[in-house]
Amino acid sequence: MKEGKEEIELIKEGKRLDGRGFDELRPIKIEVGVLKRADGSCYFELGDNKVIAAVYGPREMHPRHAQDAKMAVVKFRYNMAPFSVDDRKRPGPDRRSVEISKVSREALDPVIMREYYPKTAIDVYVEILQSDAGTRTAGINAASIALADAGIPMKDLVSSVAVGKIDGEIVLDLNAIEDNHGEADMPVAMVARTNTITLLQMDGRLEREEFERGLKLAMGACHQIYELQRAALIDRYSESVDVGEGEA
Amino acid sequence: MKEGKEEIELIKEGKRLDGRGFDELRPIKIEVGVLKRADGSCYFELGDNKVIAAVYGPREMHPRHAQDAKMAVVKFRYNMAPFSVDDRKRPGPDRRSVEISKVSREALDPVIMREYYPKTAIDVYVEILQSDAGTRTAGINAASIALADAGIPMKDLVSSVAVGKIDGEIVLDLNAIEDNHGEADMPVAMVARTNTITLLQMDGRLEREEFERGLKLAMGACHQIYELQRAALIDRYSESVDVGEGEA
Amino acid sequence: MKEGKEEIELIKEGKRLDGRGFDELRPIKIEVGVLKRADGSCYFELGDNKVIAAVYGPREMHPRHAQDAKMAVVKFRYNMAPFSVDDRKRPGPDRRSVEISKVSREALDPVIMREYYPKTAIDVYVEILQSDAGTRTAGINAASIALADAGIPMKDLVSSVAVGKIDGEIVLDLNAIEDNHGEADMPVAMVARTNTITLLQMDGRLEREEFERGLKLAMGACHQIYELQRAALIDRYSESVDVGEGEA
Amino acid sequence: MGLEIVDDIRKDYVRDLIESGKRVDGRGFREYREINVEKDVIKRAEGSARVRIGNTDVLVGVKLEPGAPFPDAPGEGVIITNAEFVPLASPEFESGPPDENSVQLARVVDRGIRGSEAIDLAKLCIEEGEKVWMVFIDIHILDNDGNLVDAAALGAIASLLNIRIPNERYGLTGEDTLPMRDTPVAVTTVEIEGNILVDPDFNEENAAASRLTVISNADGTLSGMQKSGSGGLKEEEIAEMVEIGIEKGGEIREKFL
Amino acid sequence: MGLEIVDDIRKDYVRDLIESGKRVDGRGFREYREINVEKDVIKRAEGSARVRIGNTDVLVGVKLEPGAPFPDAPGEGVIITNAEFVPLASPEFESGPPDENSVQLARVVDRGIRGSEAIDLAKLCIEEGEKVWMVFIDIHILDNDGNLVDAAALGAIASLLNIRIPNERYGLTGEDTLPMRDTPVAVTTVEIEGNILVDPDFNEENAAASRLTVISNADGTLSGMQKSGSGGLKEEEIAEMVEIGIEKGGEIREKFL
Amino acid sequence: MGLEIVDDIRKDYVRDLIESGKRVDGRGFREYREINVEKDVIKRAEGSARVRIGNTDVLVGVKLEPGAPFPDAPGEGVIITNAEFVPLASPEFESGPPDENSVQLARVVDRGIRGSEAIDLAKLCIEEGEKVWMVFIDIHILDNDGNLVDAAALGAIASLLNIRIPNERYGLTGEDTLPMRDTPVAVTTVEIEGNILVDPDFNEENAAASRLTVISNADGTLSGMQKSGSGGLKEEEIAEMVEIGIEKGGEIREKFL
Repeated sequence: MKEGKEEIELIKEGKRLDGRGFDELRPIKIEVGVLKRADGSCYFELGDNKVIAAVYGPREMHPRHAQDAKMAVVKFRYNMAPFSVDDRKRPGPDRRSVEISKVSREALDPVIMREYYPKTAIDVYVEILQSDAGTRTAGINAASIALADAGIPMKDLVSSVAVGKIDGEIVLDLNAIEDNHGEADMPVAMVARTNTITLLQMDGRLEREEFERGLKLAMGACHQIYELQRAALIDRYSESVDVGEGEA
Repeated sequence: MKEGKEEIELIKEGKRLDGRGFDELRPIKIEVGVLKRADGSCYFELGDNKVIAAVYGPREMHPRHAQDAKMAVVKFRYNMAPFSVDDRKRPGPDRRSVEISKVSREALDPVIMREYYPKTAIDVYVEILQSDAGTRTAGINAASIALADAGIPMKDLVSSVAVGKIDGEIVLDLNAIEDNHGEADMPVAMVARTNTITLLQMDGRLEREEFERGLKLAMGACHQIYELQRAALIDRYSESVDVGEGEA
Repeated sequence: MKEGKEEIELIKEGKRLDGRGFDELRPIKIEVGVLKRADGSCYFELGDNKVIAAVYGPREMHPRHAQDAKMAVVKFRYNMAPFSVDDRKRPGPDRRSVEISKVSREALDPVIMREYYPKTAIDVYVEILQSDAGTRTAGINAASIALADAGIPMKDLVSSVAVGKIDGEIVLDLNAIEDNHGEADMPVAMVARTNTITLLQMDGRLEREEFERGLKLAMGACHQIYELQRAALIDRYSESVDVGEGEA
Repeated sequence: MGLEIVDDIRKDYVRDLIESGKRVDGRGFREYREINVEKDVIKRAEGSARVRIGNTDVLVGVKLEPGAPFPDAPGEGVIITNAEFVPLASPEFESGPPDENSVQLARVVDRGIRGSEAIDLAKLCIEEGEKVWMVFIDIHILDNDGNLVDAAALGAIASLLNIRIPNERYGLTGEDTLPMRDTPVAVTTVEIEGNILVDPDFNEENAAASRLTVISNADGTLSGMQKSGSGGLKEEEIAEMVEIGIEKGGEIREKFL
Repeated sequence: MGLEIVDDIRKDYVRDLIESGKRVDGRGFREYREINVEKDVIKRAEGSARVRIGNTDVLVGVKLEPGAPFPDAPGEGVIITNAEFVPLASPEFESGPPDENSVQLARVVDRGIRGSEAIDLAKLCIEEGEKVWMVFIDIHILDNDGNLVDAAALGAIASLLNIRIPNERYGLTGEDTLPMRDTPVAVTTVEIEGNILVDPDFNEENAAASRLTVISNADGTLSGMQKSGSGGLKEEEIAEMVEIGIEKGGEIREKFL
Repeated sequence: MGLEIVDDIRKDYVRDLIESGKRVDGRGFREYREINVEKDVIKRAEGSARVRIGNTDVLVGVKLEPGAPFPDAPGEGVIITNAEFVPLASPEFESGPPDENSVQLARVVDRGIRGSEAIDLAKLCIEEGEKVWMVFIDIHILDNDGNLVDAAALGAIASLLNIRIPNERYGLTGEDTLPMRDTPVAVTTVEIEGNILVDPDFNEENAAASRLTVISNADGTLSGMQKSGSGGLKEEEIAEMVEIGIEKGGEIREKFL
């Protein structure tokens, strides 16, 4: 979406540069319970994105004056490893990660039974180990599974994916080159069972009709991801789940 | 007061560059109660200075170990908006604003009946929206009115103005060009009714006799400002008070 | 130990550049109780190193959740004055001082009867006023005396010195030029009475045999320093103790 | 704790009224509070605007300074948007570095301007690869009675529409004005008890579980969107919010820009 | 308080077992947990390795970027080692700037590499006095079950052994690989009740008063050492720890590097 | 709480004594404690001085390094004054970034030197617009028994009077000394129960409501003034304080500079 960058043809003969169709997800790989110290954890690959989520809690909330007497406080920390991107990222939070942490937390809040654990904290940590656009959606998918793995009572899982516009077309799940040279990007998170949208951001420029079409595309893909998330949880303690036609 | 800067003639035919006499204030405009959320507030213009002050409290003091068991703690935060000066100011406190906040608080402390509200905090916030030299004096004048507007019991108002030396003359209320090319600057705050000085700083170089003359000039002008402050408070809930021959 | 630096001959005719033999300490000067506000203090010179240590406590531990119910918490802050080194050091902690503070605290912990003062803090502050390599060892020596001066119950004093390798030889107590152009540096701290090592770091490259020889050399010198520390404490309230053939 | 109870009572009151079809201040669900835009209020800024929406009061100042371009866009100016939630504006705001709410506000306003390509960044190039104009958009909140984002976004675009490029001040030559290519307007709605309300005030924001900001352009396209709050939204609620966003955005653009 | 008691009971249990010659997980005193090294796991990094020692899991990524040399070494590249103890990895870790433990970890790993002169820094010079390669070694802890330093040091040297110099990315020419001159390996032992144990797990680290990390090279020389913990060590204990360090270091080097 | 009561008792004791015309340590109201100035105490600094006033102990070091001038004064050196209230010096001091008291101290000392134009900044220009000497005046408090500002200001001017410009160290040529044009001296008085006392010790500072620092020059002119504390002062009290400032400043200058 950046102006002034060289133009790149992102769609050739009806296919995207990585060979995907317009409504096709990148390969997804899920492993549940990958960390020992965390109460719940999940490793999630989405194409070249590699993210890991851990959940701690419910546990004592510090500082005490930040406790909520009626429900657990969910804290969410999205963090990129310095080596996860082409130009080394300086360690520590920046404005982008502060915003992503906020909207990701708000994407998960609606399904967590926070009222079961007043005065406590539920800490959700997402580490981006390798990035290729779509890290926040991968992080929300991973975090949702890690919450379940930690035994936190939830109404349902949250599933997330982005749609975007490249070379004038609305397509699913942008990778980095598409994100850098495309016209719009729109991450969405959804509670699949009720079709409730819990994250919605849009960046770039879209016609109203394109927006509506994109939202429907994302909602459909969230249903696909939801099935993979469920399958991975069912397989917990056995082995990892490989999905998609890629080499992931 | 800066060495090595080009010399500028600041006085021509007995008048200052903006047409003022040596003992003349810039135009002053005062509006009381301009903010809804604050407990008390005041907008204050002094020539091209535009400042706004808000008061919150007495309210609970955090952190608790900073409470004073015998009286309210007054906190004062002087802050410049990034766009208030020619070269954009980076947001956040710098050493200058830390010092101004300290001396401004100490200028107001003597009149606030702090012993009425032990263990509480009274927060005074001054925002400089547009700066033209004299912002700390304008801020103290505004804060003093905002404290009264918030209903904080006070012995009296505090009034403040600077004097300085330009082209060898002691003059009242320097503006930015006078401050940058002058020889000395001396902000003063005073409780008018008792002629008690509560702020006194001096920067630059002055003969002892000049200092004494300057102090008297400032004290006289504080009386003028005091009358305007009182008038603005009396008119509270009606309309704003315009003063001075400028276009302010 | 830095690669790529010009080679300098550090040993000439069996003597080091400052005339010392291989197993010779720099001149040491100790003054006890040099500060009024601190509960205990010590000024320590080791060649051109000038350091001062102060101890406060046992006193209330803040924040409360960091208290240890069974023993005092020792805090150690190693800090270099901006003017203590050739290139001005920016004020505030850096990674080097954070590490030195940690290992110095752990060098002293074993001798402090921490269980006598549960829930309290014992603060040890070391300021490096002038630096010439070996500041951490000088700081530990000073801190150990300051703790005794503060009346903190201790099993024994801790004594500290570095050994290193220059021009292929294992030598005692490197100065700055030796440290910059040498091959290895190894600071050691020890409880002299029991020959217990409480600090051991090594930097550079050493044969195993050289390491063992160096450790023995350091341990011997710690005994020498221990005697000076004891003498200085015995002379407390009288005058300072000058040692060594230097001009210190 | 006492304060929490008051807060709950206030939320319940807002919600009960809305269920009966009313808002506390008597407005219709699709009605803004009174909007007031004062332009060029700060002499020291190259552009500025003070926007009041009801009691919400936001001052935006834009400064231009020469600086180095980003390596991957050597011929383009740089936009830096920053929001300060100074504690003067609200008892909820605290001194200190920007928290997540002020970061979000600044980033949403920033994305609206970038997404619409309102500024032709190439026109802000002074010397390719070396020196470009840095456009600092500073959002200074004075009074927070809710819906800061619409006020801030309006203040930002109103400020940008009248930029004076300070060539002289930096010994440069060039055009003194900056032609703008679009006028993005943000419109925020909330969902409370199944109802969609535009321009929430402070109490309505607190009572709402979800909020959606929709940024739209002169031609009706969208150039930014942000859901916030710990609730969810249905597809048809989003559709209504987008519709309101485009409609109200058009009205505001016509009246104030 | 409750947690402290649990902690004490756990320490006592570990100590009692060790006094009777056993470790909680059944290992011998001079036995490592299972070590697993995966190389080149991060595409975006110029070198990377994920090292697992038992449940301890550490990811090291190395990035190279051009930068200015230090004034006192104008012809040499710069190594910058950093460790993040992200709160994901352990309930003991907290968000925020590096604490003393992560600073120590990074500095010990860094000194091991420098001390051994494993990297020929002169080969990282691009233009003397102007531009050299900055080698960022970032240690990212994923799961902390003790002995982070051995895992981190092994991850660092394993990453460095397969560096691809990103000349093309920065429009430079030159060799694409970095010949390494040595392979420092860190081996950590603890002293518990008079016994020396290698590769302490999390509970053993807590139960131990003193810990010693010994970094040794291919030729058996030492290139780094760090005692930590609030206890003391006898000369003969140190001698044993150094012996174990060199022996185990050799085994690890042979198997994984 | 217990400590607060002790503090109150100590203040009352100081005040009662003063009302009866005495100071705790027996000094006269216009009498300084013993002053001791040691010059050139730090080898690594280009100038330094340790000043003791009674038990108050302040070390000032001045370092010179080449740096870029400010754009609005391209031909002048830059003075940067910094004060560290290290926690070693006083139980009241805490680790961390400078608080308002250390900031005020540094700024008052700095203004005294600037106001008197003691340093000819033009002589610190190395290459106009490119490179000038940065003069770092670092004030390091060792023991705080009150009246830090007089000690710090005296330490600063004493250090500056014997600066060795480190041309050689930076491969530059030029004069090695810095001729000074004036010798500003700070004299601090407090008002306690209507009495004016010079050189307050720690307990007197606490007992006083108002404090005034007066900085005066060799010719009797004033080059800085700062009132602090939560009390007020009458015009005639200020006049007395200024008189004392000039008189005592002259005595100190003659004896120590």
